[in-house]
Amino acid sequence: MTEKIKDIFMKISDVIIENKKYLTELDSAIGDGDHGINMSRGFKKVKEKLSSNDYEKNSDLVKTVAMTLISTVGGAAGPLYGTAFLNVSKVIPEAEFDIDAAIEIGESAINGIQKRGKAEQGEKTMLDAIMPAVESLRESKEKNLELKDALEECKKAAEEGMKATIPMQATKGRASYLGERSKGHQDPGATSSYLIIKTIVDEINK
Amino acid sequence: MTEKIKDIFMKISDVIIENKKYLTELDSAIGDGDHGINMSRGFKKVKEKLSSNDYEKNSDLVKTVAMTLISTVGGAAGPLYGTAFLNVSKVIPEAEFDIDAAIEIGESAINGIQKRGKAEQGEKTMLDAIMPAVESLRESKEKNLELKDALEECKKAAEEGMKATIPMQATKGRASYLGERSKGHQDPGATSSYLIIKTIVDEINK
Amino acid sequence: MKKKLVNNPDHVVVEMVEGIVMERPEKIEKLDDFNVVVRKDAPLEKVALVSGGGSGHEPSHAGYVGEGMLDAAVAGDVFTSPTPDAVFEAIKAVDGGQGVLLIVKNYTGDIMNFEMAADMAEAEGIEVDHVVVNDDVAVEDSLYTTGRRGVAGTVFVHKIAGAKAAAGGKLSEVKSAAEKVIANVRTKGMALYPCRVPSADESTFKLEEDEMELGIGIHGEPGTERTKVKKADEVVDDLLGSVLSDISFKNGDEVALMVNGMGGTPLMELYIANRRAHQILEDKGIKVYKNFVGEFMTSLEMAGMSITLLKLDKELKELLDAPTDINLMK
Amino acid sequence: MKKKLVNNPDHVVVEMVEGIVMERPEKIEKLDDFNVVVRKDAPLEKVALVSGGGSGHEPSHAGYVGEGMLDAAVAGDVFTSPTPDAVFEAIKAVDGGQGVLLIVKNYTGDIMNFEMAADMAEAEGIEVDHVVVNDDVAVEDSLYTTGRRGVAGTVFVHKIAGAKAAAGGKLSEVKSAAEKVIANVRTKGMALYPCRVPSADESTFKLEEDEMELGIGIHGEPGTERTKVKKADEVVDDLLGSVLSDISFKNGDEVALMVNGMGGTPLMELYIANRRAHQILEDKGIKVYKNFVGEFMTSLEMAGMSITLLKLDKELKELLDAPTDINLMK
Ligand SMILES: Nc1ncnc2c1ncn2[C@@H]1O[C@H](COP(=O)(O)OP(=O)(O)O)[C@@H](O)[C@H]1O
Ligand SMILES: Nc1ncnc2c1ncn2[C@@H]1O[C@H](COP(=O)(O)OP(=O)(O)O)[C@@H](O)[C@H]1O
Ligand SMILES: [Mg+2]
Ligand SMILES: [Mg+2]
Ligand SMILES: [Mg+2]
Ligand SMILES: [Mg+2]
Repeated sequence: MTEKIKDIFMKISDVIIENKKYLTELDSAIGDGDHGINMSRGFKKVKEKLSSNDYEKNSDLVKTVAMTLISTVGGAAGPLYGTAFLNVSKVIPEAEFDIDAAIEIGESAINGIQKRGKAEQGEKTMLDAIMPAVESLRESKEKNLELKDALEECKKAAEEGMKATIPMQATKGRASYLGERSKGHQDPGATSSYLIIKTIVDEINK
Repeated sequence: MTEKIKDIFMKISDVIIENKKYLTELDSAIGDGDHGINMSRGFKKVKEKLSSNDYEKNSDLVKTVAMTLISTVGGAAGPLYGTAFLNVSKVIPEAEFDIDAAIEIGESAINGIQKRGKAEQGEKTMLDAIMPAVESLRESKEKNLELKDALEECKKAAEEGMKATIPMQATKGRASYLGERSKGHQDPGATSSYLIIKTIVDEINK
Repeated sequence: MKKKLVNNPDHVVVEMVEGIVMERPEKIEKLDDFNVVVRKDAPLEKVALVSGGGSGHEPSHAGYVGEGMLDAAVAGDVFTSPTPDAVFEAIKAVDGGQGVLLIVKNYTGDIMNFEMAADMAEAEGIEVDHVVVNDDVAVEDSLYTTGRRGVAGTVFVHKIAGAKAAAGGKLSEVKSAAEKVIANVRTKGMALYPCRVPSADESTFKLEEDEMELGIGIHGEPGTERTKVKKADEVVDDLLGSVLSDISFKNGDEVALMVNGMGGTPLMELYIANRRAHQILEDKGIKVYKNFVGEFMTSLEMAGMSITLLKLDKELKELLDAPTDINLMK
Repeated sequence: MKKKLVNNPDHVVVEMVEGIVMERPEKIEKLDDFNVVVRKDAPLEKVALVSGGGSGHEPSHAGYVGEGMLDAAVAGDVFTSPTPDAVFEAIKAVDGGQGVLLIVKNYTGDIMNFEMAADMAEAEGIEVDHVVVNDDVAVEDSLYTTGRRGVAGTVFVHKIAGAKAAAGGKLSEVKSAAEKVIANVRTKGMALYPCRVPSADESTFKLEEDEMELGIGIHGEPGTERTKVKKADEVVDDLLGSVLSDISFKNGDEVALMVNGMGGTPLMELYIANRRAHQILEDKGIKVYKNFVGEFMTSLEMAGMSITLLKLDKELKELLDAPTDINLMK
């Protein structure tokens, strides 16, 4: 299964690198215009690391991703995504993957982000894409949906969450310096989070 | 006669102040863009001084002009014009004014400028307007021209001298730093000298 | 796209750090593989001070590494906080067993990265504490922001905490001194022209030829208010006015006054501003104990300035006057 | 028309000088009615040093008035040499009976105005001598120019002649030390962006968005060569190359290296240039004895830099290291 996980992270890296300019533009409007630059610097390094190493365990691979992001991204996104993946590395199953695993992964990521950033939903951050996505997984579990369908629902929820950041006023991160002026712009971190969730879902379901 | 001399210097001051921008632009092309600023600062002060004082002797009045320029113009033009007028103050007649007096005034001015600046004709400086003007006076004297006509000729010679600086390569002053690139521009100091000579002539002949 | 004297935009930080170390090779050195500048004689038997942040604020922070100020400075990418591993390396390099104080400017990224480094260091048994500088009065400190930014006032924290550490203060004492500065220092900045990050094509904001921006930060981010360009004295009235109304001053108080250029401002303009600042303070009976005019915390080539007041007491005066290697803060 | 932080363009110099004196009121003062900054403890029983020139080059020259450097600095209008009466007042204020040395940059205007002041002082029985600094290698020193300009190298003359005077040197000895510096110091400058004189509407020259100017002076005057913008390392290769080919250096020689910002250049770029300068000198076996990176002789907000080398011997090293009040030159 590590091969599959590796493929997913290689794909995530490509998507982030492709969206460097887009993410940077979003960050220019309400931040300091470096989110795409920071993220693609980090995921370039992730690609490099993953291509030149073999991993026996999923946990080792994800931990490598986390440590690489922590040591190359910088800014706010580096510690947030880094800690998220570090937490994920502790719960990712080595063998089969089911909706319970998906929920546990999502929750551990959220815990990591909240531990570092102390934000809640609604503050115009990456959490506004991630938290609805994980909530949707829990609902799908209650409804006994197929994993495939649950993941599609999860992706949709992430996208809606990302879009819901547009009217929000930021109260965390650099965008909060703008006060009211932060309204009307989509949050760059919520956007990169959506792109990551979307890629994971598409890779698993393809 | 001091009233007349005073009028002439008031008029010179006005002309220099009016041409502040023009002289500065010329100096921007081949110098440091301050000739008009410096000269009009000095002549503003000259106006102030002359309006608030009465002078019994021409020499006192011209000496005041000289000292005022020395202590307010700065740069290259301050000491040059200052010393020129200081020399002039020593030879200016108190009573009648004829072509001999005009020549002596011109020569004393040139001596002052050369004592300070050690330049010759053809180096693209104020001397290139003044020296031909004085030379023309000497020629007019030989030709026994009327003073009025001699002064008109003098003015013409100054103008031609000023224009003749355009193709010259500067070898004195700031413009010399430009080497070949100083060619094609009219010298600001030659231009202010022409304006002064022109004003003197127009005032006397009017 | 504004012209710059650089080689490759991706290498500006490492090349700059190398150039900084070459200026004072007998005093400071660069850690291999990290954009970290440390005192050559570190670790010392005293509390060590580590600061840092995004690059582009030079001389902050590497310029303050030396006797009586910082022991290490960590340089992140331009306007991007450094990563925890770099901060961790800095901590390890300067820790002399008496503990390490991290001086962090109040940005989400900086705080998180420095905190992670502190966690890593603590895991290795190093005693680490940190202070957060938030002197920018332009940003409202409320529930609805991440609080005030850390700007030029940070340099006073470096100086005073550095002096306390050099005098043999314990980690808790050095931290208290730093916090006393933080409680008493306020800054506000403005810009006439923005700056361009070397790897970006354009500057992060634009100003018309008759506009200026008040309440600016140090990351090329837009400020809080855009107005027509005013006279220098009026600009100082605004900046110093905001600073003075944020913290209570009374007749007879003594202050350190910093008139800080943002990188592209000629000294002439800073001194014209300095003159006005003195006039205002004199009117209020506030005494300028020490005055710093120049570039201390810049924003690349941004044209503009910030004004900082640090309210002093006996202890702060002594520490401000304490000897240091760093000429800028003598 | 470039924005500026000023009040009235006609008052920039006097307001600036007032602001400068307010920064160090215990050390320096302004003469009434003149833009002259003098040491507060002047006249002293030693040879006095007076320099000056047009304004716009801050910290030159008022920033160098202090123990171990200048006794007085005369500030002319922006980029315009001061008038003889102001220089004369400065001479009178600092003459302590041991004679006065004038340090003049090689511009027609400066030389004439300082010479006239010297004449006035001599007429009052004050012993005055002068030296002319001409370190700018961009200008050919030939019959067809007024000779090389005096630029950033002047600061080394201030430092070394100042140290000699402080050590009790006689006027002739102080002059010899100054002349030794002048014989051994060379500079070349460049600009990416020009500057605007406050009282002028436009900058004195224009550059396209892909052009730079080499061989620039410090008065906003155009340089000797216009080229496409190059990488920082290539620019340094050109500047330092011209300097190195103008004066003979051999393996083992020691130098003071100054990387001087023109006013609008971020420190980041100066340090990137400093790195390259060190590489070149190391390749040639020339040792950097002392390195100065920052703003020493500016041209308002011009963006660009100059590189200065001063070839040192034992005497010059000692005088360069001698104590001074002036933090910039410590
Ligand atoms: N406290 C926080 N919790 C969660 N996410 C945050 C927090 N602060 C900022 N972010 C996210 O980080 C993104 C900005 O990342 P980035 O631009 O890389 O860092 P920086 O703001 O340091 O330049 C924001 O768009 C937001 O989604
Ligand atoms: N040595 C000299 N002899 C005569 N005139 C000179 C000399 N040097 C400069 N000038 C004149 O001075 C003018 C420049 O004056 P100005 O701009 O006021 O001074 P600065 O060059 O110091 O800025 C030149 O255009 C030239 O005519
Ligand atoms: Mg950002
Ligand atoms: Mg001029
Ligand atoms: Mg950032
Ligand atoms: Mg001039």
